[in-house]
Amino acid sequence: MSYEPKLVAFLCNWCSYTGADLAGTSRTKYSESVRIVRVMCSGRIDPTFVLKAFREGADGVLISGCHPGDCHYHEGNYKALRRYHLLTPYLVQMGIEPERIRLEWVSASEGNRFAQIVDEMTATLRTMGPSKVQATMANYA
Amino acid sequence: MNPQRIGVYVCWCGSNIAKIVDVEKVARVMARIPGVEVSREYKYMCSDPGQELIMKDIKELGLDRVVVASCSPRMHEPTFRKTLKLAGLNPYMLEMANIREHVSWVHENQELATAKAINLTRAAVHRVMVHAPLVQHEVPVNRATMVLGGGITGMTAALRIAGQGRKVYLVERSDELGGRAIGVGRAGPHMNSVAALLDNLTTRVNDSAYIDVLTGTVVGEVSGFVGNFLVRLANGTRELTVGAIVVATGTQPFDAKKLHRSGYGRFPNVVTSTQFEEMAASGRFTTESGKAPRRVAIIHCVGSRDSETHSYCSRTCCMDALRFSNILRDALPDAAIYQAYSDMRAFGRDAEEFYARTAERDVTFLLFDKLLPPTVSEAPAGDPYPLLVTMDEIATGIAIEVPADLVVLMVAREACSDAKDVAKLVSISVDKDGFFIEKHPKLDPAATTTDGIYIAGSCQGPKDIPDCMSQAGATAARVLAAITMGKVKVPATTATVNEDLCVGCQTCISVCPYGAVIYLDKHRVSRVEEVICKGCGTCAAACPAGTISPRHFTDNQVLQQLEGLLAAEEG
Amino acid sequence: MSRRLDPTLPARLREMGLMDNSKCFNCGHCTAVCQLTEEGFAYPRQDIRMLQMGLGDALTERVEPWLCYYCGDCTKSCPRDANPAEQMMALRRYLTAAYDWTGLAWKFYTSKAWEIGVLLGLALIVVGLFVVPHLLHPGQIQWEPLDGGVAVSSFAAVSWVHLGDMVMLGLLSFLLLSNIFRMGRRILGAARVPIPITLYLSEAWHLVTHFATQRRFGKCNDKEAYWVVHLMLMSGYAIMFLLVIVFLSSLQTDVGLNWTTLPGYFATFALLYASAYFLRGRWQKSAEVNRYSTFSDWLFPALLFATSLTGILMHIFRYYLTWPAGTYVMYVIHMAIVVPMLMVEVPFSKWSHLAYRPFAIYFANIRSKALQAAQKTQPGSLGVPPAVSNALEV
Amino acid sequence: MENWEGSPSGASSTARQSPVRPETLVIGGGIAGIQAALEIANAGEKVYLVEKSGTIGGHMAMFDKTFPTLDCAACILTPKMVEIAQHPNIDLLTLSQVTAVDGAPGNFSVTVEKKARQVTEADCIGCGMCAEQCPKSVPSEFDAGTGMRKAAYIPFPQAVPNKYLIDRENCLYAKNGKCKLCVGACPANCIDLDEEDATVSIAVGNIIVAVGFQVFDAARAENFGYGRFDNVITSLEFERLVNASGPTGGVLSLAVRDKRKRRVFLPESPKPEQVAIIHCVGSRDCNHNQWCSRVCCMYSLKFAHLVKEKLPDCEVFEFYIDMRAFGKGYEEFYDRIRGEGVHVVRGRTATVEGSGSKLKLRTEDIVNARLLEQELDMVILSVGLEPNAQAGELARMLGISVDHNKWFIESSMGAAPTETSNAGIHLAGACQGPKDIPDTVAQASDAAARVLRSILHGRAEPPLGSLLPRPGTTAVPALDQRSES
Repeated sequence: MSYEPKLVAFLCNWCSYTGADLAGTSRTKYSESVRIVRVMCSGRIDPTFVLKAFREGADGVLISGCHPGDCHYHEGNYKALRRYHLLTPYLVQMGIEPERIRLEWVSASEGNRFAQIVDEMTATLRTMGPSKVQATMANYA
Repeated sequence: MNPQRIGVYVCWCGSNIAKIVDVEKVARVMARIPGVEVSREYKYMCSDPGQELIMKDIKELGLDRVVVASCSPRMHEPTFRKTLKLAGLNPYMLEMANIREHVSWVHENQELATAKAINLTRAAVHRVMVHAPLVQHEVPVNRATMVLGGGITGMTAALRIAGQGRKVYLVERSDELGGRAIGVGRAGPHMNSVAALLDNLTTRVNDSAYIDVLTGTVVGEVSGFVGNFLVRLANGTRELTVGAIVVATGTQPFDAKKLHRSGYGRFPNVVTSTQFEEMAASGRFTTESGKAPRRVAIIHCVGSRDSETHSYCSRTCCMDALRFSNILRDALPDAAIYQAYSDMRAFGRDAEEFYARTAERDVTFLLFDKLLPPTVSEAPAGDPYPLLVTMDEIATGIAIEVPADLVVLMVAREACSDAKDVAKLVSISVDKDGFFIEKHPKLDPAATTTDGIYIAGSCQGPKDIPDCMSQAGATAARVLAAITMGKVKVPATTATVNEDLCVGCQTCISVCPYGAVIYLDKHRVSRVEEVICKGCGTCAAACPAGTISPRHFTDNQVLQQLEGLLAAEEG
Repeated sequence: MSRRLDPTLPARLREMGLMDNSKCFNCGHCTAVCQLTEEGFAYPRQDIRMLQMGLGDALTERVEPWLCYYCGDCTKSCPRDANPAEQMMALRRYLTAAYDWTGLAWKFYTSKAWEIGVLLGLALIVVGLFVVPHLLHPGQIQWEPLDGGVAVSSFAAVSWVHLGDMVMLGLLSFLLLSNIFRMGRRILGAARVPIPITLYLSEAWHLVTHFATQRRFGKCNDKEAYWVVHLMLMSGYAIMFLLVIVFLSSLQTDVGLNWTTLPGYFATFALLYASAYFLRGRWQKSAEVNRYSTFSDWLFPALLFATSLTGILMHIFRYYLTWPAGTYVMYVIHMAIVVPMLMVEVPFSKWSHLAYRPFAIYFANIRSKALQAAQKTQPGSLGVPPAVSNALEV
Repeated sequence: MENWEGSPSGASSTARQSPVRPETLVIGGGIAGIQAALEIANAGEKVYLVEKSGTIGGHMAMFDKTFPTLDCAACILTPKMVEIAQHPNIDLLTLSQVTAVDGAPGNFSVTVEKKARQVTEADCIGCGMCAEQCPKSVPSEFDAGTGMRKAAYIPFPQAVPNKYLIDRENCLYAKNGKCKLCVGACPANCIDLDEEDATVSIAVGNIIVAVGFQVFDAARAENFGYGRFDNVITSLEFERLVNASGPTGGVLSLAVRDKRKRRVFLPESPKPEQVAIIHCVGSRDCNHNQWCSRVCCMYSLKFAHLVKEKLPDCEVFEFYIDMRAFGKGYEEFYDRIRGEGVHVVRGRTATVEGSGSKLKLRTEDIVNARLLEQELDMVILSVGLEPNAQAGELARMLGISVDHNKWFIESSMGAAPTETSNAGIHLAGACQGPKDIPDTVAQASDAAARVLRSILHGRAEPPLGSLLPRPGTTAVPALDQRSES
């Protein structure tokens, strides 16, 4: 069986998670690699969640929230954006390629878009091969 | 730690899930996880027999946690929480794994789909292990209400709310009720008598035994939260306790002096729409020289739709200008009446028809580009008329000058100069133009992000009388609902601070969009006003010490979920 | 240079029979439906706006009102029922009056009394001119029929009639051309650039063809029939004009038919048919153009019809009944209709449109070409009116 | 004795004294009806929400984004729809219509005709097997005809109730007694093709009319060629075409003809390169509707933005008479669109003609006094709003008034927009005249407030209109307010 990457997706409850549900109700097919974690707001996503995901063996992490201006809590998604920019260089230092983490806006009506993003990212991860970081991080611990 | 007793229930959803996911296998794998007491699959978990099954297990096997692997929690979480509740379990001891929308409906490879379903369900099991029972608090609601602003909007809101046991304090800064509507004779395409409406409202407000009219009064300070606000009036010591506050402070007219080109303040025969209303009320239309005007030019968008003053449209001026034309035509059958406009915004019911009928009364319309508004200047000596309005008439492409002996400026309506102070007072926010920001521009135009504080009328953005009254009524609906319920529910999934660990850095306070976190100087720690918190968890993500976290979405719960999600394949 | 608005203009046009000028809210629908609107000549929307605003002065610089042939498409589909076509008709009346230095056109359009009065006055003079000399010098009239004819010249000497024709021709030409000159001055003046003399000549040919054929007419929707009749009318005029002015001696012989008879018949038929056609149209209000008819709209075809009719009767009396008395009387009546008609209609009223239209096109094209030339030499130097990008398609 | 306002005397003491039932009927399940129902239900009072079609959501559910904030309509509407479905105080009657109303304010007895869904709501699990098997496909109302649906269908994925239904007009079994494929396919066997329509009668104290609007039939304005040219589309069709859940998954592409010569929109079809948006189609036009439809200018600007967003190289034209951007943030939105390179042209389009594969329209650009003959491959007609077809009949049934255009009219023009001449009947939303979403929502909540008051006081609130003098007398020719009721 070919290598199947593990992609963890943190989705906000109001837009992206609903969008993923819509992909389901409209039977849009996408890669099995993605495993979804629901949070109330993308602003809730703590850097440690991302690190934990990599440490537990995720090959990639997708963070997704409402489009700018649509945030159910006004500006949580902007906070997520800021943290994303702070986090990525740090991850790179730890030997995690920037392609392994991605921030995307997916609205509740963009089921297709969600599926498309997942497939794109899976393809990238497949070409990159498994993340070595699990081992590295183990040393840190 | 006490051994947990978890029940796992995997749903077939007919063939919707079972067709792709090997539900038996999922159930089998879950059964092996320590702490899982029972793991079953069933055709329709959401159906009554399905729910019966869960309740039976809870009672007979003494389950303390439940995982349902079926459809999206957005569909059936309320259903199964109810199930737990009925079985005497705290509803928050439930976790759902979404193996329909996120697995069977989007994947085709049965093997991979099953593996994923197992991961998701295991994640749910791991998560539910660290779930804690939550209780939904309720706070009592004070039945009194304060309405800020005694214009048509404020009075309407007061009248809609006030009644037996529902006191309303109507606070008006000036000494009389009526606000901007005072002196306005008629309004709208049907020339309704505003005076009559005002008189009707004022009488009813003054007569009402349930409305306490406080004119000449300013609010000094507001503290508290939804259902229980404490209002200190600036004048003297009086304090009001209210459950809700309706802000209806309206607008103020734009000062045309700020626009040199308008000629206002420089030429006596240039008047604002406000002054024209007074003329109309007096019924005497005269120029400075005391004669009746023979050529009147009405200029639209003075201070509106203009980058150097206000970029927004004041919404009501176009209809006012048309109304003015009719008033003038009634009074001065032979006068030439010009309207310099940029877009004729006659959008209300019967407004377009009113525009057409006005045109038929020999009113001449002149079109200008909003970037090149008309200029009012003094006519050269010897001209029969004292003023000249010059503009590029873009419908003819001709630069024209309009001799006039009376110029009426349709001045913008702008947020009151002290709008920001009012906003701070009740902790709501203002937009770039100083208008109060509603909770949601589409679906919640009368509420604000601060529970218990409502906005109505033009203080939220310029409006005509019917729209103001609608919004006033909208605020009343919320207030009445809260009062009849007697209490407001506080969501259980709010954030809490572990005050022992809090270092008092106040990062949480800076990131909270609702100002729900307060700082206790005495203890040097933050504390969450649960009544205000919406449980978004932004604070938790920001807290450097990891001491603040939203219930039901704690770091631990998410981390546990991740471990389950990514645990190595088995069986 | 900016223009002043004149609030009295709409009222003045209403005096000239315009129903209502207030309904238009200036959406441009009319211009876009018009089949004749073309690059550089967009109408009627802008002209109506200028009318509403009271830019009469600027209007006299516009040729567009003359480019409209009243097919009525704009009026049929106007979203405000503002009747743009009628506004353009009113503007043509206004311009006719504006270009007329005598002020008579204005009088005729605004007062029936004036128009009828002048017609009757002229008629009396004509009658007088025929009757008075014979009262002073009786016995010259020959009451006996000749063989196959009537001695018309004994009643009205060809030389005298010819002289009268010449005088009238001169007078009419002077009035019409002086007004058209004023029109040209306004239109070409608006270009505010020097007009090369050569243009006047190079464009002259179009003037002739347009005058003869009014061919832009044909571009209107379903107006072909209308246009053919107009063409008929024009040919009728032309032939009669030649016969009366150049070949009067052959036309007015005392005995027998001659070569002038056939063209004469055709011309007469053409005029009779055309005038009848227009009268019928106005009566039935069939086409848009006929929905509103002012007095002057009626008068012209009516007089034309009467002219042809009396001409025919005289002809019958003269050659087929050889009845001198009848012939002479009918001759006078005929003249008493045709002379006033021409005097009033040609320079001041309906008929002048036939001259104004081709001249408007002529001037417009000269102006366009002049502006184009100027643009080449100093680009972007042009103010009002907006630069016309190309000449009217012909 | 005090009256409902607690004033010792005054006009309002004329208030009707009949006791008021606590239940409320809301007619119409669009955003107005939803808002009103929730406001009342959240105050703990019982609401019957009657909706003609198979789902609530109304027109708003069809929209892609909403102006001027451009937040997606579904994201903000569907949570409210779900709230309706799960609300303990709300009885939702879909496929239902009010057929008779008797009684007085405070105590109406209402008869409702409930068309058979032929799918047992309680048992349907929304799996869609029935639709998969159903052999009959027809144009989807929800997709404004741009896509197809089966005779067994669910209007759209987030429909509420989230249950399938069988449309008897097109069901083969209903036609010729054969087929029944859906019955076999249903895993929950909840399909009953012989289910009969039912008549429900309910007793309520107040009625809120929120039946909304219908759009102008673009085919009536022949000069724009709707129906003659495939790529002349209406605003509703466009909303579906750019919607991620629409027939093309949000890909804006040109219409093509399929094997069966039907007009279809496919994501892979060629994309438009020039698009024109024509304002005031059927509005501000004495040949059709004289009134201004209030929302078209803004949604047209929104369209321009959406086209640019999807196809940045596409040339977009807006043809308008007056740009009516009057609401909060609207003018700024207008400025923004003009900054996005959209050709915003002042001038009413006269005709749209076909020229080969392209379309060609004629408009005067009045600011430059030039005739534009623009080549295009897609024309969007911003059709106006019209009163709901049933408005007149409903008004007669309820004994309230509509104006000469068939819009419901309030008892006091320009004062209290929710009040009718009948103290127990209230207006909400676009059925009282075109409105955008915020204005609709505000009015719906206002209506709810009046209902709550009347319940609280056990008495119907006297219409403000009855306390005001007639509309002012002035030399301006009074608008025709002949009410037909």
